[in-house]
Amino acid sequence: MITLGHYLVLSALVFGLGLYAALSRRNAVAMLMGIELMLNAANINLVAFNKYAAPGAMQGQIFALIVITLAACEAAVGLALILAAYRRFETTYVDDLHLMRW
Amino acid sequence: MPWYVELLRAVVGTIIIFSGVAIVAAMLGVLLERKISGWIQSRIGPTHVGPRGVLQTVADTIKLLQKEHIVPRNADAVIFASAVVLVPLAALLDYVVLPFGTTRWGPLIFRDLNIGVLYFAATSSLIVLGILMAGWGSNNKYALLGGLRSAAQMVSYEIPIGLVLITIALLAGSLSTVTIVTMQAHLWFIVTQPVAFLIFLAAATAEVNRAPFDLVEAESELVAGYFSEYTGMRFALFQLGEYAEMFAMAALAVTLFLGGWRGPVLPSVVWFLIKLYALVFVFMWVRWTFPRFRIDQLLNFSWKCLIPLALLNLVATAYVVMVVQR
Amino acid sequence: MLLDWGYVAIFVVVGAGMVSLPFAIIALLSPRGTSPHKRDTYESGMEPIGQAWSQFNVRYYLFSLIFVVFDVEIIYLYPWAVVARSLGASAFYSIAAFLAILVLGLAYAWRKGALEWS
Amino acid sequence: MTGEAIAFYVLAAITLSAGTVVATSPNLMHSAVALIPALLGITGLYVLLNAEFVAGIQVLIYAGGITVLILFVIMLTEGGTGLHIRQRNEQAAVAAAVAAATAAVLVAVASRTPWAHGAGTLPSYTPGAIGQSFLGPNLPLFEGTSVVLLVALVGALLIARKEIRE
Repeated sequence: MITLGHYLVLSALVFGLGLYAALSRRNAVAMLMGIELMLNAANINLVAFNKYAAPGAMQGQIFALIVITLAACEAAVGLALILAAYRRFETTYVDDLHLMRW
Repeated sequence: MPWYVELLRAVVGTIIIFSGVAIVAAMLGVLLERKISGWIQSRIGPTHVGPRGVLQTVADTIKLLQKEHIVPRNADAVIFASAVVLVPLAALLDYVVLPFGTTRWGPLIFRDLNIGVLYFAATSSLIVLGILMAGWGSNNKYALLGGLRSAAQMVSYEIPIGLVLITIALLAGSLSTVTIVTMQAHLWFIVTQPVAFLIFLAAATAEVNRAPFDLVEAESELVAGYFSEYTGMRFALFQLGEYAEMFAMAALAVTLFLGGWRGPVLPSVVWFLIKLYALVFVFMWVRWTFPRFRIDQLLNFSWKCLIPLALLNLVATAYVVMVVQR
Repeated sequence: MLLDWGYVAIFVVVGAGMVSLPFAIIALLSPRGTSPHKRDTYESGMEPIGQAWSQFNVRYYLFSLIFVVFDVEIIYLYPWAVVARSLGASAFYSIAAFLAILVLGLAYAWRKGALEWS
Repeated sequence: MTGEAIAFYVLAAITLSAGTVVATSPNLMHSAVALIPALLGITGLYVLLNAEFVAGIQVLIYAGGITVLILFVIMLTEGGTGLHIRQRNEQAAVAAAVAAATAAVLVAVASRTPWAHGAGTLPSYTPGAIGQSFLGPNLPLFEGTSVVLLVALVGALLIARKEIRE
């Protein structure tokens, strides 16, 4: 029998992977992928709570939709920033991008 | 039903759909393509294998099966190999929600999913990934450029297709393909939505990378586009993916606009196939009628023509459905 | 409902198997050439110069960026479309406002020339 | 084991193994490609949780949209040339510890808390229920997202375009 706990544990593991990627990667795009994994982990939680804790309401799924929307916005803007930084500094490695102004 | 009966049904259904698409769409499609091209250009087309050359694609497949398959030295082997599975699989996944006909026990469909047309849009968007992976994995300039062009083109034309799907869902009040066909019992949606039909046809032609939107595999510029480096059976699998996607798009157009399997006298499956092949013929006809677009014209056509038109059409439809008819 | 998706899962698994089936056949049938040039990258007979993995036009990114934003807008229309019939005029105006903002985005991109290729 | 349990464990295995590749692969392109099975595995989990609509959106937006963006940007920037560059920073060990600790705390909380089971049943047709909710009580949210998207589009275009013109 699969319970809410199973999903929460899985989501915690995915979150850990995402956190590791976001913290340990040097490449900005790879960090962004880590963040996407973390957002997905949160979404698993939202949808799982929707099914098990509040089946009558659709709030969990709706919130998951909003998170997906924001993830898309974040990816679009974040990647545009990465691209802009790359075109100026010729690198996407964040520890090379340590100057606030050029 | 016990679970093993369901499992057996699912497996048998899958095998039928896969071999059906491989034969009806890919093999027959290639043959038709060559015969119709020949006819339009006052040629004869293939004649040698079998009576009037009908076995030509069978022979071609057997030939391709015997070819060596080569992974270029510089290619990224993992991505190179996974792309070739992803593209045909994603194209064939579309067929889950396409109703082919109706029987006494209900519509002839692999599975009538609740989110029908959304499922179709989602699975066909996976093809873009396969194409990008193929283009990148080959590490070949032609392939990479072809893959990139293809991806930019396919994502641009996904938007008008999505808008058309929503317009139809609005009319039918459902995303399920079977319900959409049922709602056309009295009037095909092509009558009420001619603009949407034309937008869908144009966008579908572009989405499957066919002429006049075929600059992705413009032979004179890019060899075979993203699958230049693929040999033998892998090449055949990409072809299978392309033809499967083209037939899926045509079948979706039949389902959305031409009343699906509906028609008098003849059995429903026959009607479905007639409509399907009529649309496929249109695709092939268009190929030899219009010159190829340039990439800027191609993207402009989607963003500056099809999308505003589709939006306008959607708002007008919504106005009629939600304000006038109430 | 889960049964439907069970079918889809079987479709994916069996389908992946069927797509991979030709590979088993070619493993048995296909010839093995030994020419060293066999695995060269194809470039119409020329020796390839440099890697293909180099940079290309940023336009491709711009278009996919606009695509993602529009794609997200569109997903909100699916749930609206299935209930629209049961809702009245007020729902029409709220969706019209939603679409107007979408059009604003398109107009901005158009105006700023993000939809030009040159 | 029931079918649901089998499906859950298979999907969890796909998600976690692909996620591990995303987080650790030294080849950026492999990370990005591994994101696809990870996202599809999560899609399967949504289906198991009776959220078919969210599942469809997940494929359409994440797999078909965001991943394409990420692939484009990798190809536009380092691409294959990034293969021989060190991908982990000096804090990798600390990062691993932090991530492991966070995950451990979350797992402990998740498995020890006696979660309450809510009453009621899921609506059988989720797209309809979501639509009702978006045009009913959640209308501000619905209109708000379109504003957020507009802002994101304008911002992203400004950032990306500015560099081109120079």
